[in-house]
Amino acid sequence: MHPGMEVEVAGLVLRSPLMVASGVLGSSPSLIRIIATNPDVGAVVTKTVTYLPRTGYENPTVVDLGYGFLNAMGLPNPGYSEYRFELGSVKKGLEIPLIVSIGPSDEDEAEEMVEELDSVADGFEVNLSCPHVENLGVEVGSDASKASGIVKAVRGSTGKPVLAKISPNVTDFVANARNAVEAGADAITAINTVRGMAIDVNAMRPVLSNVYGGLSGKAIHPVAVRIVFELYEKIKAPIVGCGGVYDWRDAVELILAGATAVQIGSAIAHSQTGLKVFNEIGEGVRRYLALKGFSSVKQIIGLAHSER
Amino acid sequence: MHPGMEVEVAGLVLRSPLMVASGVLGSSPSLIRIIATNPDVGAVVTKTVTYLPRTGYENPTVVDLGYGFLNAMGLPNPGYSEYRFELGSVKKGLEIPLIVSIGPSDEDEAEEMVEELDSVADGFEVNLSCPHVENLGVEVGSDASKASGIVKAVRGSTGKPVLAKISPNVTDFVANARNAVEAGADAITAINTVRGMAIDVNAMRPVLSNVYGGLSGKAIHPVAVRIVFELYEKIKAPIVGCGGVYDWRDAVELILAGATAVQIGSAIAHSQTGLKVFNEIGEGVRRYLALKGFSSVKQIIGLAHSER
Amino acid sequence: MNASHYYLEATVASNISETSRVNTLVLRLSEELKIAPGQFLMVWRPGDGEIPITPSLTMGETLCLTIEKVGFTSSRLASLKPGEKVFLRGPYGNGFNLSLPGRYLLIGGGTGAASLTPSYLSLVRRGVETLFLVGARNRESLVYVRRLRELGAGFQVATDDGSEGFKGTLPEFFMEVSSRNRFENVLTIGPERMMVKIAEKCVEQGVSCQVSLVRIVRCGLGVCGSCVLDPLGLRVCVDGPVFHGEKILGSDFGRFMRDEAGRRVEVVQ
Amino acid sequence: MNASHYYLEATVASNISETSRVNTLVLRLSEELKIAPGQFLMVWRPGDGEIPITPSLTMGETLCLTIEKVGFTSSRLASLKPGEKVFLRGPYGNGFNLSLPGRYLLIGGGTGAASLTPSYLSLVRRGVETLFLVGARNRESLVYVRRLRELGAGFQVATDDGSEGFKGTLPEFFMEVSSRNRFENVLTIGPERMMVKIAEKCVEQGVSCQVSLVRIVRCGLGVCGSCVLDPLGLRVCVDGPVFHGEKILGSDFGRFMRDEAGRRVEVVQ
Ligand SMILES: Cc1cc2nc3c(=O)[nH]c(=O)nc-3n(C[C@H](O)[C@H](O)[C@H](O)COP(=O)(O)OP(=O)(O)OC[C@H]3O[C@@H](n4cnc5c(N)ncnc54)[C@H](O)[C@@H]3O)c2cc1C
Ligand SMILES: Cc1cc2nc3c(=O)[nH]c(=O)nc-3n(C[C@H](O)[C@H](O)[C@H](O)COP(=O)(O)OP(=O)(O)OC[C@H]3O[C@@H](n4cnc5c(N)ncnc54)[C@H](O)[C@@H]3O)c2cc1C
Ligand SMILES: Cc1cc2nc3c(=O)[nH]c(=O)nc-3n(C[C@H](O)[C@H](O)[C@H](O)COP(=O)(O)O)c2cc1C
Ligand SMILES: Cc1cc2nc3c(=O)[nH]c(=O)nc-3n(C[C@H](O)[C@H](O)[C@H](O)COP(=O)(O)O)c2cc1C
Ligand code: FES
Ligand code: FES
Repeated sequence: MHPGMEVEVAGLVLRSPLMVASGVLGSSPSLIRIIATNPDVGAVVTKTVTYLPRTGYENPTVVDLGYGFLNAMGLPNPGYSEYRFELGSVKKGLEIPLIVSIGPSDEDEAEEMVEELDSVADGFEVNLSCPHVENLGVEVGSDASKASGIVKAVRGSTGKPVLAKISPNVTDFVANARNAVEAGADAITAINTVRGMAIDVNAMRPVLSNVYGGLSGKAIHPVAVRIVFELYEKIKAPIVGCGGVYDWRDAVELILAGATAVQIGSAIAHSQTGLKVFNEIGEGVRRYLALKGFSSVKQIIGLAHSER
Repeated sequence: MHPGMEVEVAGLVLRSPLMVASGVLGSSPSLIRIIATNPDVGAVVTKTVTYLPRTGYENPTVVDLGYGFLNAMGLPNPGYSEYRFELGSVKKGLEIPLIVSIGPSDEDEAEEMVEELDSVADGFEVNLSCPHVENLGVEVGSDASKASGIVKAVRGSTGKPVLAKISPNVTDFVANARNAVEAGADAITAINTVRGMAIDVNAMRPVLSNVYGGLSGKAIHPVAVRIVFELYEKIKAPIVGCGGVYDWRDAVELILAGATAVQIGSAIAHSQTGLKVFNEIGEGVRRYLALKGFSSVKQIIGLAHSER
Repeated sequence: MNASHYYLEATVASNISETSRVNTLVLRLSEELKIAPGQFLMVWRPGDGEIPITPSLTMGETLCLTIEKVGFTSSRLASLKPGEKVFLRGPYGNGFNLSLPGRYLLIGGGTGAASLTPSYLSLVRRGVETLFLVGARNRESLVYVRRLRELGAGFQVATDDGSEGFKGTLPEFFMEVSSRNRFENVLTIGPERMMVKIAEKCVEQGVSCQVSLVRIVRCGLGVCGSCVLDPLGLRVCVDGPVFHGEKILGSDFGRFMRDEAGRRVEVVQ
Repeated sequence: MNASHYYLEATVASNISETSRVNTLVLRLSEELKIAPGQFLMVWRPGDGEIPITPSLTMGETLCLTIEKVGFTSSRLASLKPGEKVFLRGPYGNGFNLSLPGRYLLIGGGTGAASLTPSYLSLVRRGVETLFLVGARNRESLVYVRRLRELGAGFQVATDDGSEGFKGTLPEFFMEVSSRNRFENVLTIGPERMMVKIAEKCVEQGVSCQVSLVRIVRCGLGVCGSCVLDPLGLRVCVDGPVFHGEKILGSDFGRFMRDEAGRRVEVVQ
């Protein structure tokens, strides 16, 4: 639709570099169908599904900080097999790639889930980085051999592109990303949320029922830019940038840092216009490219690195 | 002045739990003298001094994000011996404790610096956590044996309280804090800045001349609350909270999380009223204590932990 | 980017038992709260959870919440004693549009009678012709009628078993009433199966109908997606909870909802 | 919390050599910039550094920067060619107060003549009686006089060696001029030793005097403290760069500043 916006990530051709980030809006199948009609959305990443259904944590699960959200949803999801069934109902006629986010806790789960989900997925994002669920997410991600095993199992069970989503809450995120790439990930999604928490001064208690949660939104944008920038210099795989993209500048910043595509989460809820934020950002990126004399967004990937 | 505001950190009696964070306003001696006349300031932490003078990095060194700052100053300072001379000129008549922040790169430097500075300092804060200076800061802080050696050297060279300032940019900050306490630190200051960066979309280049910098301000407040909260449960030493305190709620949040005192940095520049932000926060804390029926700020330290 | 970070503290002034399953908390707020009729609040008790509630009365620093004990959190809240605290965030969502021209018929089933009261009072205060129907299974299950009487509200009652007022369901009573009088607007809160019947009848009759929907509300902020109404992709917490009946008829409204795990389950009430 | 995150892009339209050490960049801005006379900008060239500059002309999307080559960054900037880009953030600090009553005497030494021009033009445009003195060591070192002539400005020149205009320093010329005419306001930008002399004379004569100070500006935002004027603890970047002479006389003004490492060093010019 907008030829200059096309990018390719790990073999997936995207009509726009902008994706919906995992878990935001929960990506119910009907929402996926609606979102997919937006020409400025290049792909949808589903919410993370686990092997068994999870009801998630008790409320409160989200805190609005204005400049970001704190969340500890606890990965509520109907479990991979019911979700596969639901995704099946939207897959047909979907014009954009559907990337299924999975949160297996071991290799066996990973294998079984991916084999089952393969028929409805155009790609997988392995969530190695949820900061608030035990035995999943960060725990998995920072245990290098476990993370490696899971990514290998996913890789072995599908021919489709595999993204590994990494955490910013570790000393050496480069090692984690490298580890995932060596295990077979085609691309790295960076970043998941940053660990944080909020205390209500009247209640004198942590707000989130899980006490700790993950910080997303504007607040973490500089952290995301930095991690994408460093990964671009240190790993070979393409990078999908994520974290605090609220306007076209934020998106361009991540792309200049080295991201091939960009995911958007919190901004959907924080912007006054909801999903139209994709169009605002898309238009902004196009205006920017035109102004700077580029014909394709591909030309600016990683450009902040070159000595010009 | 305000009896309910008095706290004690590692043997230092503070008339207010609010301190000036290291490096903000550079803490020139004349500023220290001016700041010390503010009844809502309980202590001043100086900018970090190193063994040798440092001119710091080239401009740009700071980015204003609105919800925080990114900085990579590069620890500019005149070196410990010239600074000692300057501090000597303000020390007399200072009504509040002067905590000298030091950034030694090894044990020998630590020993020499502390012995020299001991006559002008009421306490030391060892900067184990500057995220953007090689051989100092985070590099030192995440090398456990080096950090331990430096803290031990400081401990061995002074009878005054020693605070160790830790970084949020590590997987296991609890281990780092514990390590510092075992090496002799009387208290932990948490946190220093979070690693981040900014790219200018017009210049298409990283803004900071050092490329990477440290994120401070509102954006990192939830990260600080979380780290203070966890440290309070896992280490025995008192904690000085720091990160994104802009109003009394932010300060109370850190105290409820477990901080005995609170440092304020970015807010001084981001508030319209400059140093008056200390008075606004102080008054807010007092109003809060009165409303909730407490007679001393000491009564609310760590209160968010108790099951009530 | 309007931060809703802070909870408002509220103290229970009294707890009124409406029925064996429903209580009304009269709360004293620490500051005034501006909330439009039909908007909701998230009501939190640390340790006990947090749930969405549409207030049944708002007057300066007094706020009433009428709560049915359906599970853990609602039961804990409904059992609070005077002096205990709750913490409120909000208001959230879109309330009822009360400025459409014409007469209004309000239909409240169960706690819906309570939740509709602020709308009723607002309409009456503005001199809009308004009739209020409240219903329940039986006399003992009627909610908020004492308070409505205290407020001097003109309302009519229906009970399934005829133990008070009209004998029959609210949709039946609605048909009865609307065969005699014409109302340009219907507002309804109650069991979803009841609301869908009313909404269908309204569409048939060309009457504007606004319903207030219940889904699992977690964030209340439009970010988590747990409250989505399929296949429309509407979020009850920000696009609702009040919807125009004709906009959502034919969707999962009255038929399916999602449980806490996001599984699609049948609407049972 | 007003984010200054974004730099404005500017393209060099032309580069005018003023003297062997001073150039004026005429910039075309990508958008209009609102800046009051005496406020400054941070001027960045990636790789070359960033320095504070008080513009010498602002007209819609045209901006002039008159830059003396004193070190690496200033020399790079002063040597830019048409078509090259610079990036601007700001405006920062407090400009001159031009609404004080009475006549104005402006005294610009070196590049100060350029930096005072927007103030001069603003005063003249408002019909305020204004005299502009510009000075330098000799005729060859005079900055911006061609541009001032183009602008039709009424100004008088002093050179230390008398190669043009009054023979003597600007403080001497100031005494000369003020012995004949009375001015209620003096504005000055130039070498600090010159400014301190003028400020002292103004205080003696009871004349209001505003000076624009130079210190090491890093953040420009009031957070890093590198620009502090001791012992007053004033930050040049946010509390200045313009100060009333009487407020800072007796401080380090004219005597000491801090170098990049924060060492206290003597003011040499
Ligand atoms: C906008 C809105 C306004 C409401 N107003 C009122 C009111 O005025 N009075 C009243 O009694 N009830 C009201 N409800 C319903 C009330 O929120 C639920 O009954 C309550 O959340 C149940 O929680 P629980 O923990 O007690 O029950 P649980 O044991 O957790 O669950 C019981 C059932 O309640 C529903 N439920 C659970 N959690 C939620 C949740 N977070 N959001 C919505 N439904 C949930 C589910 O169907 C669940 O199966 C409202 C709901 C919404 C969405
Ligand atoms: C508010 C303000 C307005 C100014 N306006 C002008 C102007 O219109 N025209 C002009 O030619 N100059 C102006 N200057 C001075 C100019 O900023 C310095 O000459 C320039 O920064 C020197 O940088 P450099 O890298 O070229 O020199 P360096 O080699 O880095 O240093 C040379 C000397 O310049 C000074 N200096 C260095 N860096 C800075 C800095 N960041 N801020 C201030 N001084 C510094 C120091 O005294 C240093 O010893 C202004 C300064 C300030 C504070
Ligand atoms: C409410 C909420 C739920 C989320 N759920 C998931 C999830 O299920 N899986 C996942 O990988 N990331 C999840 N995330 C993280 C986002 O995908 C994203 O990494 C993060 O929010 C940063 O992007 P943003 O700043 O654009 O929101 C969630 C974030 C939010 C706010
Ligand atoms: C401009 C600037 C300079 C800083 N310099 C130092 C320093 O020299 N030593 C240090 O330990 N921390 C330094 N910090 C970090 C602060 O002390 C503090 O840990 C951090 O800014 C978080 O607090 P805040 O959000 O209140 O600013 C600096 C921060 C800023 C913004
Ligand atoms: S409750 Fe989270 S989107 Fe509605
Ligand atoms: S330059 Fe940083 S405070 Fe002035």
